[in-house]
Amino acid sequence: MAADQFIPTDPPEEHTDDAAQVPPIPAAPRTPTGCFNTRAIDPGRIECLQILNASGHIEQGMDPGFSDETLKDVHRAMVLSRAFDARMLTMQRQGEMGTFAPNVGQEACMIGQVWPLTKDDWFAPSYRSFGAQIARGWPMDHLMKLWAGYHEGFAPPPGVNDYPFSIVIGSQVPPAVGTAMAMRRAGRSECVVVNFGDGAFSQGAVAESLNFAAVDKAPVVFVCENNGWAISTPLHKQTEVDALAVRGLGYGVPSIRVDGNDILAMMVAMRDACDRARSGEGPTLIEAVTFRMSLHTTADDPTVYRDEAHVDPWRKRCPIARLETLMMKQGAMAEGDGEAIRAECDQLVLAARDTFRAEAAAKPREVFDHLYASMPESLARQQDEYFKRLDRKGIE
Amino acid sequence: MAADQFIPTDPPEEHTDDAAQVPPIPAAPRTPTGCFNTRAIDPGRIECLQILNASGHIEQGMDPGFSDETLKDVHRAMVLSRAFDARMLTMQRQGEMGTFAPNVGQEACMIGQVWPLTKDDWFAPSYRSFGAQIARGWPMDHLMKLWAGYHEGFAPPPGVNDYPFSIVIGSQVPPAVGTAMAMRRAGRSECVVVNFGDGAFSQGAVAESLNFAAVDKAPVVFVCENNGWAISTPLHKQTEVDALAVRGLGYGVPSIRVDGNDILAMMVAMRDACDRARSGEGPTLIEAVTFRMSLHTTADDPTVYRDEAHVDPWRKRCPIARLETLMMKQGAMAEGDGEAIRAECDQLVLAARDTFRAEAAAKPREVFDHLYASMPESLARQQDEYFKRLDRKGIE
Amino acid sequence: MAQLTMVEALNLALDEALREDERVCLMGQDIGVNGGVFRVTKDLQARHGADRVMDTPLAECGIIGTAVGMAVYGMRPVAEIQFSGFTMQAFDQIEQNMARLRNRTQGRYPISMVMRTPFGGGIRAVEHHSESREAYWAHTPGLKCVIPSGPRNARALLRASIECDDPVVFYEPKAVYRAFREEVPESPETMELGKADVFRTGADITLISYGAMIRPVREAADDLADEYGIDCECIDLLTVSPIDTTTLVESVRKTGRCIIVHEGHRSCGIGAEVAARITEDAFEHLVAPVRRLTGFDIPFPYFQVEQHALPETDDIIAAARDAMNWD
Amino acid sequence: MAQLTMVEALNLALDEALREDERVCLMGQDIGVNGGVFRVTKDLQARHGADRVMDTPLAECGIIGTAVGMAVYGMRPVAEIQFSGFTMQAFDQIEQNMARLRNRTQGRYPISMVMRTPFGGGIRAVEHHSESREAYWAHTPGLKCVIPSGPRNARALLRASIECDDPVVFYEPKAVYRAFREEVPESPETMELGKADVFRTGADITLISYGAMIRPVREAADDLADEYGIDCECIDLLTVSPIDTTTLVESVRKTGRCIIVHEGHRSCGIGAEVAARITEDAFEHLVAPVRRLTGFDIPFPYFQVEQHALPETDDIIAAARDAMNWD
Ligand SMILES: Cc1ncc(C[n+]2csc(CCOP(=O)(O)OP(=O)(O)O)c2C)c(N)n1
Ligand SMILES: Cc1ncc(C[n+]2csc(CCOP(=O)(O)OP(=O)(O)O)c2C)c(N)n1
Ligand SMILES: [Mg+2]
Ligand SMILES: [Mg+2]
Repeated sequence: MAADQFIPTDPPEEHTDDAAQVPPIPAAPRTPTGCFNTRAIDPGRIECLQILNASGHIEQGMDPGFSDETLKDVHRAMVLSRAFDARMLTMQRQGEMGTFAPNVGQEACMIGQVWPLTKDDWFAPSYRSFGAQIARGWPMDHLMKLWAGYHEGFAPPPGVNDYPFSIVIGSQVPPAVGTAMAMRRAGRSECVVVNFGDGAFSQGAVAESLNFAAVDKAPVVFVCENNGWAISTPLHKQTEVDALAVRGLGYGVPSIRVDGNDILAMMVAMRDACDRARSGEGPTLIEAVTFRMSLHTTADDPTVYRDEAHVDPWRKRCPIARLETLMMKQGAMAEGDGEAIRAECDQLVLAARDTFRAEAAAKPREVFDHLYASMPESLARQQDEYFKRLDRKGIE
Repeated sequence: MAADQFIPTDPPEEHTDDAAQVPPIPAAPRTPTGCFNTRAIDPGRIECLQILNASGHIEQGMDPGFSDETLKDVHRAMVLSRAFDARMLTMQRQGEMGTFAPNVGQEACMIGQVWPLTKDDWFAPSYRSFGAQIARGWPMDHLMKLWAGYHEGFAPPPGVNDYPFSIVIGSQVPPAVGTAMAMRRAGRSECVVVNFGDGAFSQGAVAESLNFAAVDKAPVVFVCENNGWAISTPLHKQTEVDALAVRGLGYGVPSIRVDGNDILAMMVAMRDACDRARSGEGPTLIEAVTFRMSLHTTADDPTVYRDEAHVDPWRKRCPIARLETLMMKQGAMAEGDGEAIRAECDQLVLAARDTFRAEAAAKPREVFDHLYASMPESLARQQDEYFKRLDRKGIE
Repeated sequence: MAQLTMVEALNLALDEALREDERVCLMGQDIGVNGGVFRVTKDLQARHGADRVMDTPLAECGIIGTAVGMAVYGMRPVAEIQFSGFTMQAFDQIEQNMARLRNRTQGRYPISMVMRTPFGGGIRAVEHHSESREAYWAHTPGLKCVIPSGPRNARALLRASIECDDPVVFYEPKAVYRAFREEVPESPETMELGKADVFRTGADITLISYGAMIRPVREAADDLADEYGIDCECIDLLTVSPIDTTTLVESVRKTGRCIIVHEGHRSCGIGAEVAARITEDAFEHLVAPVRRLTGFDIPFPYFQVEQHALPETDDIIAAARDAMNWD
Repeated sequence: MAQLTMVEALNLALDEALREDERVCLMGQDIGVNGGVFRVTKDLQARHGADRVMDTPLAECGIIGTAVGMAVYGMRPVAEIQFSGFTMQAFDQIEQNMARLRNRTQGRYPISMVMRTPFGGGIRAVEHHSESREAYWAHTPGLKCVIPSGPRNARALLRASIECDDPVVFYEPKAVYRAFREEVPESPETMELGKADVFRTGADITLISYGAMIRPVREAADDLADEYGIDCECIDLLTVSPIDTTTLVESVRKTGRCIIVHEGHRSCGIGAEVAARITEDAFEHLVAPVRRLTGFDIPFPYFQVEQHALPETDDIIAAARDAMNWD
């Protein structure tokens, strides 16, 4: 007997015999067409935010009214991120860096997500978030140490509250929620922003985190940077849903999609989400839709698995160019300013490289130093053994 | 600056400058009221199914037309489950059983979820699903062995395809999906039903499973038996959402709520979901809304954490009584039949207990037997040591 | 002074910590109104509020992961995992963050947290409820693993673990939870972590153990003295990671013989490590090889047959007599 | 005969298995079009289809859990975890189902599956990409853990692991992936699991190792013979769980001295187990305690300083000379 044999012909009756305390289980609407013929939820109903459209114009009536100074700040941060990115690729190719994960094209997500944060707030980045890390106060030479395999690079610099980035996909998310839970208990109006990718969203730990944040009303903003790819895995192999934001709703976390190449939309959405968090309204999920323009990492060769044709349309959506169009139009930028800022940022990156080169030094004798607050005796014995080894090899 | 300062005053323009291949990111509807002022998804839109209402009447126009024989079968299975339940509690109190988890009140979920399954299909139960296990062909004496701490009890009986129940919450779900993935690859039209609780739905493994099933179009039906409690944790501390079914949609799994105390609704929903699975349409999530009437387990004392007042309204919703009302009305049952069936079921359980008592025997010499297909030499040496120990203690 | 069970002593330690240090908070499944399935957190939510004694959703990875994040912010969370078998669900957060975040941040974020969880067999529980996997923690750099054996040291060690600036896996031998009562002083007590306790001195053989196995070891030592004139030195490790090698080696240098007794699986277990260390450092004093009397390399047997898979008093006696006759 | 790298040899073994046994399937992140991040599964999806060589979502617990379920149905899945550091995400499914479901069902559902994953340091990778946690698997009853050391045995052992009726953790020493080429015969080859390989016989001292450490051990043995006249017997464990105790003990009974070399952490590591077993079974033949030359009990250091945290040839030489002078 098929499902449609029991299609109701009339609207169902209301029940009147349930006690008041019985949860409203068989509430309307009941399906008129069998159980599964309709998807009850239409992902299109997830709200989407774009303010600055792909041609650099503000959608009618949506101008958030950011000052020229603000636009200049975020613009410069985006340009700096891209300059760092390019230099790191070169340094990697020249053998000066380990594996590196570029974020070119994702600068609006990067900068927009940390823009509303104060020093007291926290940011938990993933490995591709270095643009945001720079904006949060991580010196570029410090980040170079990190990518070049020096332990010091992972220590948050003085005055910066943030987590170091997470290498294990998704593993930064539960601690980020925990930090937010601690903030709420401390009664401070601070918040945490945690970044993860479309691939990372498949990790059960991320789902658990949404749930913990929701039930605790933790002041955390989840930023899922959906760049369409997880190494070679395109979104449609990663998940059946089109909008990852839908997932937040399954855990009671208000969720929204944002055009991740639109810095204004990112700033506005993030500011609202952070305000919500700070005022005790709990977590928010922001799906920032963007695109991974370049390699997954320098160890990756995307030509093996994706067609450049997929990338091309996104070139037109460059978040920096889009912002520049707006700034030119509203006079926040003049002809030639772009070049000047780029040159200046390149210089900053080169200066950071010089500092990095001058300072970075392998410290093999420190690898036991930071594991425990006080080193257990048996570990100290291993350290002795290790030091003797270094002595024998003539290593400082 | 607050969110509402950028409320658009006009409907947004359509963009025309995006290349065709650009994913439809900033698609309408954009919010007219700030980012987060509306919950985009209304959990009420999840479909809900009830056929047999709490007074035992079929909702107008929804009669699935099950034959008297079918109703008698499922009724009997429900009564048998309850008889087993009661006897197990007694046996536990008398020291003959280990910790036991009653399912009284959840019989419609239990029986309804396995009713559409054939011998070739698979069922992956949780620890509270013994009613379903009996219906699937697990002899009751076998289940008694299981609960009494004998290894044999966990081995699926010959001819039964199922998983033994899972003690670790949620851990049965990924393998159940894997079995469904294997079925699809084998080209068989079989399906898997996997059962888990409202608490279990907080496990990341369950979220990962929904995603794997969706992308693989695996023939699996997820049954989340939402009985309102996970030990002492009520649903509202477990999650912020009212309808757990919403969660499935975040992974692209069609989802529905069903009145879990309505055997007809369970049968219909499960049959449809299994049909979907068998015909290649992929997974379905069914949230069966019911109530844990009794103890979490015999190790639990619910008076510590919940008010009997929460339980009372549910007494009226007894799934067996509700079905009996219908059966009486439609002549599938006559005055006195209920008593007779209950007595018969009690006898069956007592007979099973006798078999259990006659057969159950601790076999300490077998604990090494089934770990590996062929026992490694070093393990055999440990077994020798263990046998010598038993010899010394005079244990067979 | 009060005569307390281990459960009561742990409850006392938690209550004290909550009272004395506002950074301390508890989290776990059913630890609030219900007081935990073993009642270790009984009444603490009523006393300290639901924000400090939190019932969490049913997700261990979420529990440990968020506890780490609270510790990063400066709190001192004590997270309960209902049974040690379910720590597997949190393994990623334990290994990747709890154990390593301090090291990763070069000491910037100490992870001062405790993961409490009942372990071991002997209570006729179902599968996954009798695990003894302390060797996993001992093999995970960055963690400490502390195992009390009675009410008094349970209370003192738990306080010390909460005060410790490093992450501690506090492994509670559930077979001891209500097995006996012991005098526990009124005023707060702590004990140094990482120090073994020589609770009986002797000349002939060293018996090393911890947790619920201390009882049969003690009984065996008594019987061995009374019936066979074998004089045992008995050591309770109390911390299985880091191991107090010095105390162990000193003892075996004196006795020349050693048995290590534990419930956990043998291969790569604590016994392997203890045997290796003692052999390394006391080789010339050893009269017989260190003997391991441990759980076998099989899943913990179901409760009808679990008893004899655990080392019992007579097994220890037999092993000690064997060791005395070794040649 | 072809000269293959280990990556190519593994690819060959997988291709053969897919061709010869329709129950075999592969699953993992990026193993399809991309051929895996190390290219071990290169071209296999094109050859065998996306249903048999599956790209999975980014969730290790999901990968191992669903692979178990496929094995239950009678398939023989070979699941790749991209780096062994990420097996932590799947620990629950490994310990609770992969290792135990056969036992739980009294043999009714054998779990014939392989979890392949690259392990170890030496390739200048970032944190969590150089883990050596074979001791976790050795401490988990129900698993086997196989570790090849060169292209030829990698191919033979992988075939044997896929054919094995028990779950195998196949731990691939990624430092060896492209380190050298070796003759690999045309026709399929397998090797017995659980058998160590005495690849050099000698009278003075036994060097035990596995994986990427075999190279420095071999070099050290050569140098020790040439420069110091020390005659090493060298053993490649190949299977670290179960350990081939018999072969080890036989050797040490002959040589009286032993060093075990591995990358993994020391405490409760494979070295502890090997040392304990050898001491138990060859005590009277031991001239010196078994020496452990292993990774330290710290997270694997970042790549600027990783090199000296790994045992190198000269460290093995120094340890062997020490052992020869032991008193
Ligand atoms: C737990 C875990 N599994 C696998 C990996 C290997 N890995 C590194 S990056 C990556 C893809 C991540 O994709 P996504 O989350 O979308 O972030 P994106 O790289 O696009 O920024 C994978 C699989 C990892 N680092 N951690
Ligand atoms: C991974 C794991 N964590 C904790 C437990 C302990 N435990 C057993 S049953 C249970 C509650 C389960 O609730 P739910 O999933 O709603 O199922 P129900 O008991 O209501 O049928 C808990 C926490 C467990 N068995 N496994
Ligand atoms: Mg991505
Ligand atoms: Mg429940």
